[in-house]
Amino acid sequence: MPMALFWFLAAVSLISALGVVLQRNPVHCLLALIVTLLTIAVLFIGEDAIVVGFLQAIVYGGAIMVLFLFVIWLLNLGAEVGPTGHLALKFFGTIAVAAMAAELMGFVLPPHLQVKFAGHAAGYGSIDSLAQKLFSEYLVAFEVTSLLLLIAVVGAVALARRASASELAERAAAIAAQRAR
Amino acid sequence: MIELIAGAVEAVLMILVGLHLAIFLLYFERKGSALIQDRVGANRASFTGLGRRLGMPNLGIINTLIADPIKLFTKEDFVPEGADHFLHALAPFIALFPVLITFVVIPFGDTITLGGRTFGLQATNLNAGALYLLATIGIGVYGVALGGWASNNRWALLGGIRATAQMISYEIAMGLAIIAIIMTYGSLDLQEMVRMQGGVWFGWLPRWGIFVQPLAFILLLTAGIAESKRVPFDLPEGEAELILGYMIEYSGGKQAAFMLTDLAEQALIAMLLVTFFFGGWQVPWLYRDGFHLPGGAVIALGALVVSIAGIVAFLIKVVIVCLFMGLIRWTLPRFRYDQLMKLGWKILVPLGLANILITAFIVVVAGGAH
Amino acid sequence: MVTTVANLESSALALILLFPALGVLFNLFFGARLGRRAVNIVGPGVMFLAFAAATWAFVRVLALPRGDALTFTLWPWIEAGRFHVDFALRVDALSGVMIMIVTGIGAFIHLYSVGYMAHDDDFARFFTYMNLFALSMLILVLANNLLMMFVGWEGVGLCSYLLIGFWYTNPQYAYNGRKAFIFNRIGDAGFILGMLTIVAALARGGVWTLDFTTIEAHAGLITTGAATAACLLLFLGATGKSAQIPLYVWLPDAMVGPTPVSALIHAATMVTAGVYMVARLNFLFVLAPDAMAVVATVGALTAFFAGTIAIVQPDIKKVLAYSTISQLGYMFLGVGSGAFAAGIFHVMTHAFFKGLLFLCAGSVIHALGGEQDMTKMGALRKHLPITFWTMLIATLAIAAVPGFSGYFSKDLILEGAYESGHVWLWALGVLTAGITGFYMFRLIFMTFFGESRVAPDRLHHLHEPPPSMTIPLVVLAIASIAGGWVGLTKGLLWGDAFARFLAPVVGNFKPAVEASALGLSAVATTAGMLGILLAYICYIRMPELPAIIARRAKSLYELLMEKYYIDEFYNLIVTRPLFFVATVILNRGIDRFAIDGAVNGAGVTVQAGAQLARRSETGNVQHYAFVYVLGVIGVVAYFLYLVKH
Amino acid sequence: MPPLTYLMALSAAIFAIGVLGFLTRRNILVMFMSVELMLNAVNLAFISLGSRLGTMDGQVIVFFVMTVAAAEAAVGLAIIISVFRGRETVHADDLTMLRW
Repeated sequence: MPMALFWFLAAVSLISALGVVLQRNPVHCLLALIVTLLTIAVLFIGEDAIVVGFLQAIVYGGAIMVLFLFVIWLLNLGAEVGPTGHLALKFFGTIAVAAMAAELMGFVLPPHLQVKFAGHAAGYGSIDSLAQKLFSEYLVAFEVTSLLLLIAVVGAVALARRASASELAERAAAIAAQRAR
Repeated sequence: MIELIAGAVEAVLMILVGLHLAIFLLYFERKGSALIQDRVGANRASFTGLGRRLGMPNLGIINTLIADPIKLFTKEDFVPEGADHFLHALAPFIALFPVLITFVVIPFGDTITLGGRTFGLQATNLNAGALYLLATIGIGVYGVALGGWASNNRWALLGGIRATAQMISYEIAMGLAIIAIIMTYGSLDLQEMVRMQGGVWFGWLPRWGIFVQPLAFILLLTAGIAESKRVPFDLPEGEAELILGYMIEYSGGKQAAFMLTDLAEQALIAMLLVTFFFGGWQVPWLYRDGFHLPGGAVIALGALVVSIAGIVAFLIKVVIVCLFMGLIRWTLPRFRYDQLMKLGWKILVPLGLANILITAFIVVVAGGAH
Repeated sequence: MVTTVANLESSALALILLFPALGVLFNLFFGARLGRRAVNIVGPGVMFLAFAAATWAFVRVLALPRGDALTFTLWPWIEAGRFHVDFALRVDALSGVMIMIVTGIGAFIHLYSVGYMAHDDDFARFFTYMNLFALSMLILVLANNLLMMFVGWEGVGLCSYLLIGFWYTNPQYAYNGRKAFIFNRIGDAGFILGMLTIVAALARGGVWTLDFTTIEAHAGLITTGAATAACLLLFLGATGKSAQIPLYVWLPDAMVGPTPVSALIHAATMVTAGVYMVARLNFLFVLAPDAMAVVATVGALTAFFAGTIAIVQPDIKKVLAYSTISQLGYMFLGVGSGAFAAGIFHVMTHAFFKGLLFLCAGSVIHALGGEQDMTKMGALRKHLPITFWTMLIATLAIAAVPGFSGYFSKDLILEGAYESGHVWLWALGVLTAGITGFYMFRLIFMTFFGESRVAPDRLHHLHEPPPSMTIPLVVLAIASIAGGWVGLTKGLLWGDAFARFLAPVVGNFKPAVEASALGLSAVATTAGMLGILLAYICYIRMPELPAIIARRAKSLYELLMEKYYIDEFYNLIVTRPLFFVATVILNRGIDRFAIDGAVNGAGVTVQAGAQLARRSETGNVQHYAFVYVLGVIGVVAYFLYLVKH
Repeated sequence: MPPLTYLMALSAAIFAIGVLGFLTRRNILVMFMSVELMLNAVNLAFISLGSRLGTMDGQVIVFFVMTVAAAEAAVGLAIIISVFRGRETVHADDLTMLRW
């Protein structure tokens, strides 16, 4: 990957990442997040992680973010108005994050991370090599993950299932009691 | 450097082909539907009466291909009150862009030798082309979704939701079909897939993908039509219920972009079908040195002729598939939404999984197509 | 030495246990649901089936070569290292006699209960307990090892608690149930220690068992000291279960249970367990002459003291209760003197006549609508003829009038006592025989003769009980007469057939002194007759005489009336100090002050701390995340430090 | 190819931005998005390191992270929906029932 492209992608990903955090409207945040994800996908491909890069675009961009979009619609979320959250938390949180970022930079910036790199072997990052790993060394993890997905789907349906009329009445009563307190 | 330029030229060419196909489809939508429905169709506009003088007064080419675009692009760009201006403007292009950039991976010919240089007739030879397809098609959802949301209109949002749900549902079926195809060819590279479809079985039957993956063809055709939101899967637009759905608040060029997206997507699907199942640019019995007919006769041809014959064959095939899809469009009535979802999740997805299972079994036992 | 017959047919022994067990389950789970009719059939029915099975087993034992036994191992029970115990059944001459008593008399008492409990709503629970009681006693009797016997031993203790406190809504009754249970527990502790002593004594010789036959085979390994200790400990258990001095006080209080329960406890089950256990372990007891002497002495003293208390009691059931204690004393006198067969013989005859006496008393009480005070009875002879005649037979039997069953067995016991050399104990036994005659006829005279002192409102209510109650009376009356004839004095007609039958199992003792059986018998019979005559004088001829004597010997009278103040004595030396320790030292001192203080103090401290700490728990996930990030900063800083150095 | 350091620095920066979003945004949906941001930053680090070490393990792990993220999104969003149904809010500082 040419350095120019890297700088461009880095800039786009950072700006869009900040966009996730700083924008008020959740849909805009989501859009910024999608942009970040896609630039990161391109960075993956630039690192010869071709399959994973495309998978990132397909799975994250094509599926997970759509889910987010649906939920935003479902909850009919608008932009946040006025100063939101605890200002003190924001203040100290920002300081803490800055400190953490500085520390992380202290980790990655010094020259000890300079690895001698002479290019990849043929087939690196291809679907074949990924499959070789997945279905040999990581087979158990792979199968367990498939099970996890199944469980997650069942769990999501169970959680988001529309409640019956009686259940709804029950919940309404509970909310009323809570409010009354 | 020259490869890069050639690639760029090819990419532009391919996108133009796609767009032109889309416009052709638009025309077919007017005139072809009239033919099928025994109507006259667009026939009014005429350029200095030329057509009439030539004895073809009713083709309506000028209406569709010149007058309509001019009208569309000169219309007021209306943005409803309370809409999200930025996203409202962005959405059509988010929809169109992924479709257009997908054209660049479609191989439209083998190689061509010009002035001693050999160029591959594929704008970008991505060796993970199939994944690229899925990725771009997946991204295309957001145009529709955000367009519907940004319009600040209930019908538009409803249309957007419908479109999004429909598209991600059928993306699954589409992905499953493409996985089966990938397994058959053992490659993610589209050009390689097409090359594998050269040659014959039994001395006469072209080695086209449709003969090994008929189920995947049906799946991809269905899912592809649904993906492009054309009839009978045009519920997101559903004029009668949703008055054009997510496009309701769009006018002028933005609306044209949306329409173009659907049409271009249809062209794209046609190209994919041709690439996967009808041998792409392969002409039956034509090899690099000419025709080897089943009877044993050989017709020698020059390399350039063979290359051009490939390109032409590709275009002809694509047009035929497009026409076939048009036939479907004007033959089948629209689905109900629950039927749509049932078809997607309860029929196509299980069929796709079964297809993968069977394909895997055959590939393991008998080896792939290569 | 007893040999063993184990074959497939012996598996039918399990039926003896199976029937009551099924009855328990049926009554427990379906009794209340299916109603009184079903329970009335199943409750006694299973007992009659068990009786049939027991009869079959007994006949088989009779047919076996002398000394053989039927055995059946149900399953291996405990395997712990070299220690091994089977859940196994064994029927030989001794246990054969016992199962006949338990199932036979038990069955008739169950039948009697159908009538007696006809007006109680809790019939299902009652029959559940009754079946369980019989089942426990059968386990005790059929056991082929001490541990399994202990299961039954505990089982009868539990059931006595359940049944004495059957009418638990009355706090006094529930209290008496607990009292029985606790006194039994004291005895049980002795039993456990006795068992362990035997195991320890045998283990030293390399034998790990509690099997009766194996213990007997290796009895030589047990030293006299160990045998004495084990016997005394086991006898402590027996005093609890069989109501001997010093643990007898629960038995009179047990009278608050339904009368069939009293009959079951006194006649067929429970109290005879101690005697049975001593007889079963006779090979062990003969190794410890000192322990035998203790058993005999305790038995004779108990017989005498209980008899004296019975003289003055006004409550009909209390009199019978003390008479039971007294008769049990005879049995222990018998087994303690080495006349094991005589003891068991008395167990059998006593079961007949005491069961009958209780059932008769029950029918009197039933007829009087719950009245138990003899001073409010009298002249019932005409109203309750069947009850009167059967009770008279039983009384003649218990008073050892020649020809009735009690005469034969008591005679053999006294003969055994004399032959063992305990002349003083023999004399005490003879004296008690006289007392027995006196108080038993006092009971008869006060209840059935003389002036009617029945409360007028109860007179019209007087009636002979239903057949389900009278049939057992008649059957037991016949048994009370005939039951004794199986064991005559040596040399007369068929002689002591009963003792010869039991001899292979219990004939381990050689008499020390030869005596003239007829002479001894004449002395004892004379004493009994004198007692009866005295009762006749006091309660028929001169009814005012008892009151005069009571006035004259006021302190003696009160001493007897208050049962020698034994309950008060125990209260003073055991209960009070225990209560003091419990309430003052343990409760107030340790529990409330030290433990509660520490616990509450800890709680208060934690609570106060938590009140402060909970401020940090805002429930806002971002606050937690913030703290988390601080932690991350710390950890990263540490790693950064590691990298740099 | 860009030096590893740059890639790692980019990864760290995106991660920090994600943490910032999680700490300061009120909307749990946006907080969730911030979590995804962090996950992606870590993914980038995995890919970069794996690439420079010439091993596929980094990519495999990213594959698993994506799968888990999909599962997490499904369940997490379902939770958010049911929370919204019950409480009619998606603001983190209103959802404090689990305190004390």
